Amino acid sequence: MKIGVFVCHCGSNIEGTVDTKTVAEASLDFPEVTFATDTMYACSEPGQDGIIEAIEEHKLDGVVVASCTPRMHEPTFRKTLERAGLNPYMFEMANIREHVSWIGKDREANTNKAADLVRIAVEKLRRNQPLTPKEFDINRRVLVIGGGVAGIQAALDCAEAGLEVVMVERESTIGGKMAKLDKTFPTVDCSSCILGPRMVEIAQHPNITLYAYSEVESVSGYVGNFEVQVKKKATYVDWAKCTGCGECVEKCPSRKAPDPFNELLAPGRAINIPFPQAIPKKAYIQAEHCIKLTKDKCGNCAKVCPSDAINFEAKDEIITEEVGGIIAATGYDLFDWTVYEEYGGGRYPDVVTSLQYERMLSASGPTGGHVKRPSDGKEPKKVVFIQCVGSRDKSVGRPYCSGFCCMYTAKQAILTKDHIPDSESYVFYMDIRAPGKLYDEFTRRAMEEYGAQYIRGRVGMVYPDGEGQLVVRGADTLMGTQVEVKADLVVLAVGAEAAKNSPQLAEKLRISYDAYGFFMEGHPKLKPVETNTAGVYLAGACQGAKDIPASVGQGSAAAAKVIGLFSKEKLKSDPQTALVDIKRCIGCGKCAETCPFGAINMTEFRGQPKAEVLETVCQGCGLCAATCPQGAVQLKHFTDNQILAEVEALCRF
Amino acid sequence: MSKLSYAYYPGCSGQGTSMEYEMSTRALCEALDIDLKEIPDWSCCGSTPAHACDHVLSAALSGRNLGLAADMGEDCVLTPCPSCLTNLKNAGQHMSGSEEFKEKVNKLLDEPIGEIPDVKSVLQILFEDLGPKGVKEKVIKPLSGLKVVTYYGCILTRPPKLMEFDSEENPISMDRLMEAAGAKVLPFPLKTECCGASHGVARKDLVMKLSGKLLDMAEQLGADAVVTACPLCQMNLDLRQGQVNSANKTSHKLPVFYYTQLLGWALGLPQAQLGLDKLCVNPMPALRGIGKKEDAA
Amino acid sequence: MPVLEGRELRIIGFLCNWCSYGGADTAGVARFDQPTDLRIIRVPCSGRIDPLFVAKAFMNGADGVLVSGCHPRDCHYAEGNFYARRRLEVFKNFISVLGIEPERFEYTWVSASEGQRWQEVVTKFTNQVHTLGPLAPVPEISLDRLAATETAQP
Amino acid sequence: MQTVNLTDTIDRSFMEKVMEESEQNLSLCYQCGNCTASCPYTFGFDIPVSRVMRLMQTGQKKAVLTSSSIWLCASCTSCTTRCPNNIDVARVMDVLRHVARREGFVKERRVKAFFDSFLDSVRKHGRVFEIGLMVDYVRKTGRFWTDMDLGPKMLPKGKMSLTPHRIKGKDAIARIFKRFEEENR
Repeated sequence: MKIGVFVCHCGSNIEGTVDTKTVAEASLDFPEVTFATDTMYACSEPGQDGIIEAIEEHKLDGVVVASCTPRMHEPTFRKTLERAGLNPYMFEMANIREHVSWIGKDREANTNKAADLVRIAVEKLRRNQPLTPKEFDINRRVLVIGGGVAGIQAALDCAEAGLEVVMVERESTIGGKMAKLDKTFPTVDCSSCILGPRMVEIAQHPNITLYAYSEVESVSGYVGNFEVQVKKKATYVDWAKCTGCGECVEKCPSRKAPDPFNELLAPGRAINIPFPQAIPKKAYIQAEHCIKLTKDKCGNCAKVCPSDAINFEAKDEIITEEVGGIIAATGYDLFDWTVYEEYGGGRYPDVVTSLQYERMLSASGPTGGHVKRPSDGKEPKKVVFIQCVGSRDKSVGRPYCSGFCCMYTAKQAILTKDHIPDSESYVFYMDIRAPGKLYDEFTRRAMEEYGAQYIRGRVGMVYPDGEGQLVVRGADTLMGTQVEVKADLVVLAVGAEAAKNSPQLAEKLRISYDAYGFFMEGHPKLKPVETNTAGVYLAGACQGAKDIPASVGQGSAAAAKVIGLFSKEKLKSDPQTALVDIKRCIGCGKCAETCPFGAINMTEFRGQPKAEVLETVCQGCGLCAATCPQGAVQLKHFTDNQILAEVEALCRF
Repeated sequence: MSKLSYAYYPGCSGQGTSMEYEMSTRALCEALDIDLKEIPDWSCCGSTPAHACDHVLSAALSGRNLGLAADMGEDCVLTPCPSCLTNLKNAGQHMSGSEEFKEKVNKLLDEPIGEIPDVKSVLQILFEDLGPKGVKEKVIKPLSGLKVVTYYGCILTRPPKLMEFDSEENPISMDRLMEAAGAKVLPFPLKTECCGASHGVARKDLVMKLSGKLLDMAEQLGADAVVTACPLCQMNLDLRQGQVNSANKTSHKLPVFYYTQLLGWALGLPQAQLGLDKLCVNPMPALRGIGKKEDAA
Repeated sequence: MPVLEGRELRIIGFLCNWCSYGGADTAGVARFDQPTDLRIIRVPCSGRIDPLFVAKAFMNGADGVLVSGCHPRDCHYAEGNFYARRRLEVFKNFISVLGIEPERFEYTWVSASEGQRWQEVVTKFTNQVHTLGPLAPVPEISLDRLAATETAQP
Repeated sequence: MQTVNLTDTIDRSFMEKVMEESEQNLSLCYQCGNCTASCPYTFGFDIPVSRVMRLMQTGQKKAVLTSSSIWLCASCTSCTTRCPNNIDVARVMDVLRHVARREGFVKERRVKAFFDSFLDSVRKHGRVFEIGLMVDYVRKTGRFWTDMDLGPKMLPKGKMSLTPHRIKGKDAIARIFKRFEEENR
């Protein structure tokens, strides 16, 4: 074998702390290395051409590039080999940037380590075999998890491109958080007016199947061919018959049930239709609050239902859907602010969350769009907004900025003035974060045109003054002193956190999540909507707090990725799969048991039980290889021999 | 239930300005079968002046007492006074946290400290080990109709990392105990707001303002009395109530009890043991009102 | 020589591609300084790691071996790291039988986003191995004894 | 107000000393002002806590050590309790008092006088002797009228003993102070 080694300077990124020339020279001593050189930018066009020339000139049949992480440029260089007529898998990389030049300044140690990493790459390459990917068919249906604005955008874009879409929504209606908003920044246009039509499209689009009040139970399979179990939670209402007339809700005597859509501002009914524009506009029963289901009394809803849709016998059902791609758009939830005992921890009725305030402002909300204090129904004249509640606060484990609170607070201050012209708004803020288009102008308007009083400082405590008002004691760090405001209503700009059960869903999808439960993108800059699991994409706040424009943008981006994936005739599988050595296999079946993907079948060969790998199903984890007591199963390009060769290369004696 | 027994650190003020706290605490624990073994020849913890001067000195003054308690073979020290509590706990935590610090402290002591006992407030024991239930069982003169606000002061539950007891913002231990004794506890929003602490002597103006604010709020809520667990708080609110009134042009006549006195009363302990006569603002009107209001209502 | 005599020790890391290798990359991108001893061997999943590899490493004179995979329940291949954990836990007990200090072998989890954590893990482990110094030559491990560790499979 | 020349006035050794003695990292402070918002003494301070923290970040030693605030802080720890960055602000204030004491900055003489009288009383008797303490304080400050009105309230109730509580170990306490002085000489 003739191996060529190319050591990249990456400008000064590597050359700065690694002597690439020396590394190249050292490589010439490694077995079967017949050519070695350093190069300015291996990934650049001249860099790649240089590799191709060297391959032709020195008749190389294997290449090692020592540069950045293979997670970055392995595909790039494999293509380079292909263009030079070599098998793209006769290639290895030595990561001498992320793992060497960037983590220490000791040039001698770095150079020596870099050479060592080239050595193990060479030892591995010597044992590589040319590989060719297998092709397999794609199921051109896509699953969208979550019916918020991001999911809606992704679903509609896919459906418009002619793809079949399955949407799964946890609540009984789609629309997500945006549907709860009264207005949106920075245009102050009506949220349900712009979202409503999109929701209707979802309901009416021939390519879209919607499962509301449902959750993803399990996911199996792989890119192009996933099998998804969807749990349709029992609503106790036959939605095929339900016309959404609302008779049942009117007559329901159980009036202390929670009303999650209205953020628990006011009690709701056991049978409920979240709001007039709900999609689907169907009733559902909250079992634990239904008198019939708990005490087997009542049953009014069934009596009054004109279409006799009520079914107290209903059970959850599991539906199986087959799709080729998945878009997770599960959004966010609000941080549980009640840990802030200094703000009353929930004891003071006139301290509300920003989302509760949206429901107060909304015409479809429990107060019909009239702002009233929960305590006495009076119209507040002095409203205090407190920002960064559960954001940028290490002491409650939420060090990150939620990003959109500054903006919606400015919006709410503006709306407050619109609703109550003789009102005054005070906004306690730390920094105003308004980097979007027309965003800063918007916050300025809140101050300049609407006279919102912005106070730079956190609030230390909120307490009732005993005369019906709340004392808000904060700091004005610009004045350099403590300040107090007597408020009729206090609105907390509660930060965003990952939606409940995000980690559990991530585990079903086999994608990663960060310390806070937000899903991990494939690359922070270059793969914002991809994940490390082929065929699974992200949209919206499930990846990190986002406002509406950003979420919609990601919805379209994720859709584009799916459309791109499905535009291929067939998909190519990674050929670095497991392979069974029939002669060694004793047919014990351990590999088949441990394989997480069911990629190993037990078959017979001349009457002997033998294991057999389904190449397109195998994901190449190598679990079977480590399990096989005979060493009969080997993972191509990660064989025992290859890994042991790397070990030996590192410590020889 | 087996008899609870602890090493006991009364604190200097218990010998003087807060002797009624000391008396009632002992009487109450006696009645509740809690054995308080006074640390022999205990000395002052140094209070705020010590830690405001130097942390090692402060830890040494507290440390001596921790050492004495350890010599008694006790693994937990109780004290009624939050200021003593803070100093003893701080000393203990820092010495167990850092050998280097412990070294420095031992340099100042006659005998170096070995084992470092745990430190808790009497309130914590009553609330956690005995519990409101345990108290309720023993109540024979319920405080029915008595409307109180509970005032914890700054440092009984703060900072949480040090105190590890109750809530730092909205403590409820005294509330529950008072309710167990039959009193009505009003929602007092300033439970942990500072009363002016040790500035009564040097900067009375500060105390007048801060303690005044507390009394105003208590009055406004319609409280018959304030319940405290801290000698300094009690002194500022009770002994200095006259000064507050004249400084703020108010006319408060709010009795300020130690929670131990009211619990003792509910348990039917003799007044003499509770030192009610030591209070400056006459508590008798409030106490006589017990039971009556209800009938009226 | 593979390492700088006197300054470095032979420390081999087996890292899964999806979490820990990515975490090491993240640490690099963030320029988190680390000791230079560690040499990383990339495997698709910690589940691919046969205790034999670690044993061999010690037999060939590695002074320390660090295995790092995805956090429990966050495996790119669903359950690979779960099997790895089972195997390597058993193996950890096994190496002391060979007279190798258990501190020379560490099994940990680092996700792709945890660059900081990776820096801490590497630094701590490297120092740990340095306090033990170079490993005295280990006798050949008979594979049947090693096979005992295989029983770790559920 | 004159311009503060940061390049000349920033005192890094002072910053480091305070960080070391308080075991707090001052750069964690992002100036949200929650300490000032929570501090019950702000009304009496000449420099609010959050600005003391800011002055620390810019190493303005003199401004900090000559402030009344560091003496008026009563260690109520509301700042520590509510700091979003988990800084033990009260401990920083404590350490600032230590440094000020060591380097002879005392803006609030009466407060220090009271502290000293208290410690002297402990040193002498092993436990605080309240009347003795008051007499000593009056002597130190010449403020003979301090709390005169309280005497009549307390004496009849026998709340203030006229003689100190002597304890066996009072010499041990004196030794603690003595060693402390030697250590810090």
